[in-house]
Amino acid sequence: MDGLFYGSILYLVASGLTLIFGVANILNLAHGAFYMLGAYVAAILIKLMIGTPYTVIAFPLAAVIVGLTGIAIERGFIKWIYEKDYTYQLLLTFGLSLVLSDAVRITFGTEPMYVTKLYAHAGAIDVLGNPYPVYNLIVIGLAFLIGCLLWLMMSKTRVGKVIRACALDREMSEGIGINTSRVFALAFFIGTALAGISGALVVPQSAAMLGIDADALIQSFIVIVIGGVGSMKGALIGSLIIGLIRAFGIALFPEIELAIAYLVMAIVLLVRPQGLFGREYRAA
Amino acid sequence: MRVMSEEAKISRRKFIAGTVAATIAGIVVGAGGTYAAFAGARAPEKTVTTTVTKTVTTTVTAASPTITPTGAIPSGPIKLGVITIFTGPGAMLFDPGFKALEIEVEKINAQGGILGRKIELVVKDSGGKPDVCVDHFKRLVTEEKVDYITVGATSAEACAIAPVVEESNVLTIIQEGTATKLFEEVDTSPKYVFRIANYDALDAISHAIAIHQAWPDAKKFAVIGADYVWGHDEWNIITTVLKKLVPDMEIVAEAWPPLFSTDYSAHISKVLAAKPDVVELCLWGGDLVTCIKQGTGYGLFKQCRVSSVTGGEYVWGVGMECPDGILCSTRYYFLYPPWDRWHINKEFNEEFHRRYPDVHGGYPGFNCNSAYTVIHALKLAIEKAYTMTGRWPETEEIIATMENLMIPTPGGYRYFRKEDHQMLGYAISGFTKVSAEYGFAILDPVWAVPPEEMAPPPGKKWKEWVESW
Amino acid sequence: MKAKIGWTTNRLHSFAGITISLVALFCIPLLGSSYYDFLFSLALIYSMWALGYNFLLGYTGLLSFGHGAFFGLGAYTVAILVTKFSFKPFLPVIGIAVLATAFLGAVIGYLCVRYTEVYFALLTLAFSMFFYALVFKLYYWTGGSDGIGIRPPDLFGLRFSAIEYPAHYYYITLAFFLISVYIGWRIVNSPFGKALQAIRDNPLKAEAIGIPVRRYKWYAFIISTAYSGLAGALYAPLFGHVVPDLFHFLFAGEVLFATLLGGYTIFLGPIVGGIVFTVAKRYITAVTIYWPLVLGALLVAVTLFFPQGIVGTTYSLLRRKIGIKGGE
Amino acid sequence: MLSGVIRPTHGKIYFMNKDITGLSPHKIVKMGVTRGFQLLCICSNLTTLDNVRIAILSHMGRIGRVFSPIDRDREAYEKALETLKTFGLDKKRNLLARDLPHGDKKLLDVAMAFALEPKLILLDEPTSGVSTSEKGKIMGTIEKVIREKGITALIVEHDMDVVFSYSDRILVMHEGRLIADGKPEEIKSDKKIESILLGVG
Repeated sequence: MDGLFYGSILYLVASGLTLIFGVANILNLAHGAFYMLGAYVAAILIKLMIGTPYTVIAFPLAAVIVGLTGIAIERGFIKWIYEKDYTYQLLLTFGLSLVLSDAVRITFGTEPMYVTKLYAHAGAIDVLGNPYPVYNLIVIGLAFLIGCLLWLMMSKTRVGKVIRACALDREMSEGIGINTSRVFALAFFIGTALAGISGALVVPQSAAMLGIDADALIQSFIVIVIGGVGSMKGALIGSLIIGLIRAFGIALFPEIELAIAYLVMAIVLLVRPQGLFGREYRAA
Repeated sequence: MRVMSEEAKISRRKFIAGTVAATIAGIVVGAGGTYAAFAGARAPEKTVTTTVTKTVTTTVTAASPTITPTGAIPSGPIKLGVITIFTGPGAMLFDPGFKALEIEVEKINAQGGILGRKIELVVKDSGGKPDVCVDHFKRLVTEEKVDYITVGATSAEACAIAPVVEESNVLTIIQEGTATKLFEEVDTSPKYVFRIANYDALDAISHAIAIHQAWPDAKKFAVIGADYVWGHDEWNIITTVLKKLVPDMEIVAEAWPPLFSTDYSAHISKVLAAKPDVVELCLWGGDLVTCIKQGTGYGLFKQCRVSSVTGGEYVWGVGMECPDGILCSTRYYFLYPPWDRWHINKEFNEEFHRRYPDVHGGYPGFNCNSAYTVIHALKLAIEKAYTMTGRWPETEEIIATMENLMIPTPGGYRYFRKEDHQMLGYAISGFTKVSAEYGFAILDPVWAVPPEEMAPPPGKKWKEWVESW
Repeated sequence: MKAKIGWTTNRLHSFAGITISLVALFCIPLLGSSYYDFLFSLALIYSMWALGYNFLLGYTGLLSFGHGAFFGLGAYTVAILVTKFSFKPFLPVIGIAVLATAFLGAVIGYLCVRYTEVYFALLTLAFSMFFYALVFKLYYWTGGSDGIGIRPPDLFGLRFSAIEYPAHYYYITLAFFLISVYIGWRIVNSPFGKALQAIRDNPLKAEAIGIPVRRYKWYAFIISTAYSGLAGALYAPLFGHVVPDLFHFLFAGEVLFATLLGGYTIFLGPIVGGIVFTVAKRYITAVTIYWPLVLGALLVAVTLFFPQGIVGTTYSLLRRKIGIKGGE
Repeated sequence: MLSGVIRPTHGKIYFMNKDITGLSPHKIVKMGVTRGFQLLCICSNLTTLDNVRIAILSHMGRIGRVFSPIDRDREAYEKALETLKTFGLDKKRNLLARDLPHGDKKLLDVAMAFALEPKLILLDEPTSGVSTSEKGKIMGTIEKVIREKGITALIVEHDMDVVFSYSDRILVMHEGRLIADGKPEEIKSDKKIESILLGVG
């Protein structure tokens, strides 16, 4: 149960990261910063709306705002380096992550932002004789729902097909008249919005604070590597695995819980670099 | 051992009585004039723009300085180097402290500065990184030629910088940097290094005593602690002390989340499964807030008693939902000594609240008290040394004066111990109780442990001392 | 300019360039500021680090996020030897640190070089974070998050301290720096160095002309980790304190930045990049509290507008203006 | 598959009576099998000279020298120059390979294969992407060198003009099967093959 909640949040962050990688072939090192931005924006919005029935809107709104920032960043910077060497892509997003997270600090200050009421008002229910927070259940449900929606969108709709076509072969898709540039922007919107909403969902039970970006980024790296870089299904399984490793690690071998996750990541990369659900890895 | 533990079991009432005496003494001295000068409220000034090098130059020439200088005083401002943390997660701890420092510097400058010299702050951000901190220190000493330095530092930074300080002969006052090993191992006979905040061992020892006093029947203890040196050290000291006080105590569970985690559910579950009497939350900042929030969801506070070694000001973040009855300790508490009995504290809080109603819950935290103490300790020491030398005192003379100097701070009287340059102050403990007036949980009742009760004697390591009880 | 020996027309230029930069480097302590001695010692250390790093990035085309770990390993080896074992002779301490790092580099590298591009980057990241977690946890040996404070080791009985006699330390660093540059230059211009460049340009072709690609990548990895270890080993006494942050992949980002800033396609690039990066970073952090923003923006600007880095861009300009020939 | 880049799923490969199945590419090169590529395959950021020189050094077993400057190896230099001369590239030896015209790049690719002094050379469409006028020049150069040195060359080619004008023996493959094996004249006159060739192109 504990692992499930952590895994849900992780799934949302990681699926955004993996979507962007799958479509645009960019490993977005600024993803953690978008997650942090989502947390801060949500904290502000919830504070403004708290007590009104509109509070619920704060979450999707935060996601949209982060997504729009994502598009702006993509159009402004990342767009120019799709054709370039992967070195530049990593460096650019690395630089962007520094800029973004510092911009968050300058805009929102160094104090953590707390949101009260929401988490406590959701209350707790009894699970096997132990109380379990309802809010966690809501988040798990929501992550599941978003996961389903993503899957539906990717497999059933025209947009999804276009996105998948782009992911498979960029030049070919251009050849058959798809505006890949627009598709990439869309991928960035969805991807960063996913980071944004996961940041937002963390706020009521935690806080929007500086420093959560690096952790989110590296955890989702582990997830997508285990699941397979670029695979949405992989992100789901990967986050579940990490959630479980963490829950059991804390209970059974707390001393090396952190190291275990990295070790699993390294082993998966060594044994099966394409991840559990990734596309075939080509050793160039 | 028996003797000390008898002494250690001081009743809550005795603590309060002790502090009342101290505060009354404080008021007498305080009324003596040092602080009368800024009794009148001033209109809040605009924050100095946080740019490159912050130069605080307030041109208001207000009330006359306390001492009129007659001897040789260098012209030009005093350059005080400030290395503190504005970026990264550590910023939440030190940014409010810097604001408090700015307020006090403005105030002192408005009164004509120290012996007529204005104070100019040369500010650097270390981001909590020891290498950057050391780098800034060297630059401040050799390039920018500052007179004195204060460092708002993490433990790692303090340990990294102390040896450098001792070799560069510049008076340096460390605000927090509360690693126990700083004066126990790294810098055993400090000359130029002073430290303001009660260090970790004092926090932990006083907190352990408070836990035992509050819940003498508790035998089974568990911890959720931040997984870095500080968390492990605190818990180690707390349990060592508790073992002395409750010989048949046992540690039933330990959970160590990394710093800045956002999810504590697995840790809380693990600890609850062990059915402890008391759960210690060795966390600070947003971590503590998050853990308390999630603990509520998991029924942590219904199933066992909870304490936190740093609690005090961080429970503000939980707002009105904070459970009552968490035993919190802290190095300085904004309501203690009570405002009606210790007007420095009232002044300090009101000024801070007026200027920064949104920063850090609107009231100063322990680092703000440290920052206040830095500048006033410097001022008092320089002025006192001046009365003896008749000229601007050398650094060594200031240091000699500062050792054993009694300094009135918002948190009551504090003094530097001559032997290890560690300032000793009251440790505050109390139970949380939500307050509609403030909009968050305050400590009520709140009491203080005087340093004599919890500080190892100079030159003695905490472990030897506690073992000798 | 050193890189262009071989073209007789440019011999003079190269000779002048080398002489000027050597004289400049020797003269830094004459500025009389112990801060500059310190700063440039650090700059040279970063230079060495970047130079070694470039064996992978520039010459073999592999981007590693794990070189912080090797830097940290060098630094921690020195710190642990000096504090825990009281083993203080300077040169052996540095030597052991380099060997230890190269050994670990050989093990990690053996596992990593089978992969390319993003997978290689991610794998090195995973290993470096694994070591980060270990260093964080092995409190007894590493001091956990507080790190280890070290007193500087001895050199030929000469006690030096990074604070009191920074000029000594500067010259020691400079000596190591010059040796590293010389060795690096020899390697780059050797058949092996060319083979690495062939691997970077076209691994398929390299294999087709009989170069054992994976083994050579592995060698390059080991060389670059040895350089990282040396840089780390020299870093520890300079600061007198080491912390686990050195192992973090964000720290490895600094060497990546430095290498790119100088220009990774040219031998001289990372050397200049290391110096410029260090001085610029220290300057920026000293003058503004918005330094992450400024540094990030700088990185973005370099990536977008000067992908060839300082040296690369200068070369292109020179080539266009006065017709200096030759690349690499 | 022959050169070892792709491992065969089944079957065995023999070269000069030795089983080379599954050997790594650089070992196969040591045995005297080299290849040129269909798509351009040169090291574009090295000079033309260095491209050939590393191939020569690799063949001489000196590529692993870590510490001696490449310029000091006169022998390798002379050999490289000689190879470049053979292919008419010696004038352009200090240009970066990426700055060469396309035809020269193809030649350089083949030159690198030759520098290894192979017994068998595999060339995959050596003239792909080259204008018709240049094709003759490239093939002419290649043929001249092969015949001079007595190297066996296995060339895969779709361009029938090229195939018929330069080959000694032609193997025709269709849909993965070998359908004919013979001298150019025999193949040319075979009606069945002609229909397939015309049909398939």
